[in-house]
Amino acid sequence: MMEHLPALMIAVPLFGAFTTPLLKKRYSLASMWAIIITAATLGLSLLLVQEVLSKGIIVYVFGAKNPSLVLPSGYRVPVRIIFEIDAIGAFMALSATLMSFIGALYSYSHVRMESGLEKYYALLLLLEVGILGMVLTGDLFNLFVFLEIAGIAGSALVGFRNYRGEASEAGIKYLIVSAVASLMVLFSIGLLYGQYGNLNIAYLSTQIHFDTVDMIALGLLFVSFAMKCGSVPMHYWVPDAYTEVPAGINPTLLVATYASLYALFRVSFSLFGAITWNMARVGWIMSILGVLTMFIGVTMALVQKDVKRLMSYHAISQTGYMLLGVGVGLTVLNDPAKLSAFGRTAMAGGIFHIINHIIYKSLLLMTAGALFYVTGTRNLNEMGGLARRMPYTTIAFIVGAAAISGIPPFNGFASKFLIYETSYQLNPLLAVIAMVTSVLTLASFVKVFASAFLGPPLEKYNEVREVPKPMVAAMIILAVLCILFGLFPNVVLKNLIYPAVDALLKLAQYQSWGGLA
Amino acid sequence: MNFTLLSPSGFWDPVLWLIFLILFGIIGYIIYSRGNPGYKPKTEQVKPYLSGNAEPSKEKIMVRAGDIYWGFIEAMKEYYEVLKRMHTGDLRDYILWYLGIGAVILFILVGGV
Amino acid sequence: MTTTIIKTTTRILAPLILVFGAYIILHGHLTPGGGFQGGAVFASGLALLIVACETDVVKKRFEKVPLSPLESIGALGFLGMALLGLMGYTFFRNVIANSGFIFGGRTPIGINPGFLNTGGTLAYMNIFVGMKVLAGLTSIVLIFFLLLGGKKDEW
Amino acid sequence: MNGDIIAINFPFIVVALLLALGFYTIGFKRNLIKVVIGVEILEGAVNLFLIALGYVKGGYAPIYTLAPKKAVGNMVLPTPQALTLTSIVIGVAVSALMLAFAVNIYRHYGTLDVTKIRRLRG
Repeated sequence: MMEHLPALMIAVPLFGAFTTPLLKKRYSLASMWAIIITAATLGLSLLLVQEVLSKGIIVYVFGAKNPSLVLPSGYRVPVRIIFEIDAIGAFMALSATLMSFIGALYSYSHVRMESGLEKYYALLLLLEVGILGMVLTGDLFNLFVFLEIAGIAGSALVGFRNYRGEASEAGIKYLIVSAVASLMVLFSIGLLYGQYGNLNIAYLSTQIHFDTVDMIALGLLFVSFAMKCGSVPMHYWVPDAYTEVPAGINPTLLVATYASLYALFRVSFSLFGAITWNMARVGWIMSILGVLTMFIGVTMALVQKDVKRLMSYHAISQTGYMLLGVGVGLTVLNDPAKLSAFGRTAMAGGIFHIINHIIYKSLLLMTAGALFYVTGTRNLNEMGGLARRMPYTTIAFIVGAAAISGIPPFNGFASKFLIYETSYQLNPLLAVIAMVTSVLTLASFVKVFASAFLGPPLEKYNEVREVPKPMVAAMIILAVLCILFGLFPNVVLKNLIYPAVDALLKLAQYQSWGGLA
Repeated sequence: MNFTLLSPSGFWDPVLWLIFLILFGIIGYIIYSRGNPGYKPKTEQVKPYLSGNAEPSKEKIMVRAGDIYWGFIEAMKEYYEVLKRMHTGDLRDYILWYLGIGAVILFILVGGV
Repeated sequence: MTTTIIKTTTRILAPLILVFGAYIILHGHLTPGGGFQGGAVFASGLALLIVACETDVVKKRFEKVPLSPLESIGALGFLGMALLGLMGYTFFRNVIANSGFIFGGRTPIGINPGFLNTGGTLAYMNIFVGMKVLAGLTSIVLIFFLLLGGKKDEW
Repeated sequence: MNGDIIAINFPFIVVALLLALGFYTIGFKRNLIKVVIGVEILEGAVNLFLIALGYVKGGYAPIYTLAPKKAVGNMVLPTPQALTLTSIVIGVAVSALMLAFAVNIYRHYGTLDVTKIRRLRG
């Protein structure tokens, strides 16, 4: 059964997504079912990570006689749907399944009072399928299909509270942005298909060479995925979508954003790896976008009054760190001395920041959701003195805020530490901006903490109690993960992050599957 | 198991950090325990003293979120004016920014600046 | 919108469209088309029927039709056919082809008009996808119709 | 000769025009429904592009039944067509969802003017 793991990763959540609508009118049953399915997928992804780390790249061919038969007789090029999973794909899959599980657990109480919950959970699972497909596939067209699935499911969830006009507004904004971006992705896939007559990423990467059409394809893919991962100045959809989506979906939607980031890395390192090897420009574009993203994101966050909107701008700003870290690695890709001196560490910082950020930002958005759950508002001006009423939420918030500001021993510290040091070696200005961003991040979370949790207890919140247990449980799990990842970053780096970085860096390894090379 | 994270010019060791945490916790407790133990909750002592005036309601005297960092925002006013003009919330601008940035990136990649 | 012209046209056209949709679904493995296209054609026939009727009639008729479960069943069936491949082969492997089961006939070699009894899992998948698509598109049309059709036409 | 080049590239010229038209519609029209139509035009452009890529002069459609003898070894790989079909299917879902959002926005805002649908900003 182990060789069918990649297929099961898709099949199990799909099965869950299609069975949940049958549980109409039995909301708690549907929630339980979603929790069970996401937990099962989490288990599968743990197995997958273990398999990939111990045995190397897994290739799974759909519809073939056996899973690793890539080339049917008579063909010279791979034509089937092929999943190709290396360490970074497995790493992203692990984050996706973990966050879907947390989201389902949190949603159990958070959206209890809403109607149409069976569709909510079906869409949550579909979103998970979209992310998993994106990160596991080895085929460009599949990437597009799963990108669209994630986009549609995500925007339907953004507009889930259809009694609010703002939710529909955010939904259509997200949907049109993602539809345009994915259509441009499809267009550049068409360009590549016209050039080389194939869609397999590994095969294309052996063929690709420097000419204008390829560069146009690279540019379109780059800018589309940059928009989908919310890099400034194409970030406008992020705060809208993150603010209006129910807090239980936030973790999964975050991972969906970073699946696009993964696709961006995959395009620059694997698909166009042979070219970017000699082209530091791509790396510089990525680093500059990263710096812009982190600075503009955090300064916009500082003036927000809506607590979830503030945190969404922080999500943008933190995406900048990942772009910066990996961009630094990409810039020095053709310089082995610099690469081993700081490039690889920079990439490790960037990729480590993905999972760290997913964990603590989900935690923070969930505490914001908890505030919304008890007070019915997201406006910070109307909150105050909630710390005594909601002790667990307060603790979770403190952990998350400390982690996002990079205070040891929480997990944000470890990855930011790596990014500062390495970007300093490329260009000191980058590191300075990154540190200023971190200071401003702390400042804006002090603002949230002071206005929502501290201060005199207000009379209108006298009846407020701690949020229900499933929500607390979800938040506590993430808080514990924050502390664990922060205390022992070395363990995570060695077992999860550096294999992922090496998977991106070792292009030849990615290309050599199934006896083609 | 080695928990020390080595970076190009520094390191992070949770064990060392925990030792220091405990050490400073003890020092902090010693300082705290030498403080004045005259604090008695639930007496007149803890009520705010406003020269005999009545205490205004909590909602009125609360520091609101919009007031925090007023000075910073005032100082950066011109910068925020630009940002505010960028964030129109208009759906069409989202796509136009995408097109603009796409054009710039394509120019850099193809034109070879 | 429920004029005599539309009602009469619908009476003649709707059965033809529905049959044509079913034909495209069933012959998906032989001729151009397949589950999605056939389902869309079938749903357009149903959409014609919906448009030609009064809102109350449509509401009453579609109250008992399990569109959403049908959609789920279609998707689950598709997934199940794909999972059949896990019996010794891989996901999506066509295990029914050439096995003698229904739709599992052997395809004759050479130029031939095509036989319905071939295709293996493809034919089943077409049927399930067709079921899902017709249920999904019909419910989309129905929801838009009930949402907007309650009001009088503005032109 | 010059005419031939135009004839061969005609579908791609149309694709470029449609792309420009689609982006113009999304970027400069005020009505939300027109923006949705712009997305659909873009989709049509991309689908046309894929179909035009799949055309091979003198090739045969890869349908075995009733294929003539000379089609043997001369059939085209149907990948672009498969891509287009998939993209159409996705497009249906996207357009249905966009229109549903548009309906809901109209109910809550009372307008479809994009410049007025911006409660979320800043």
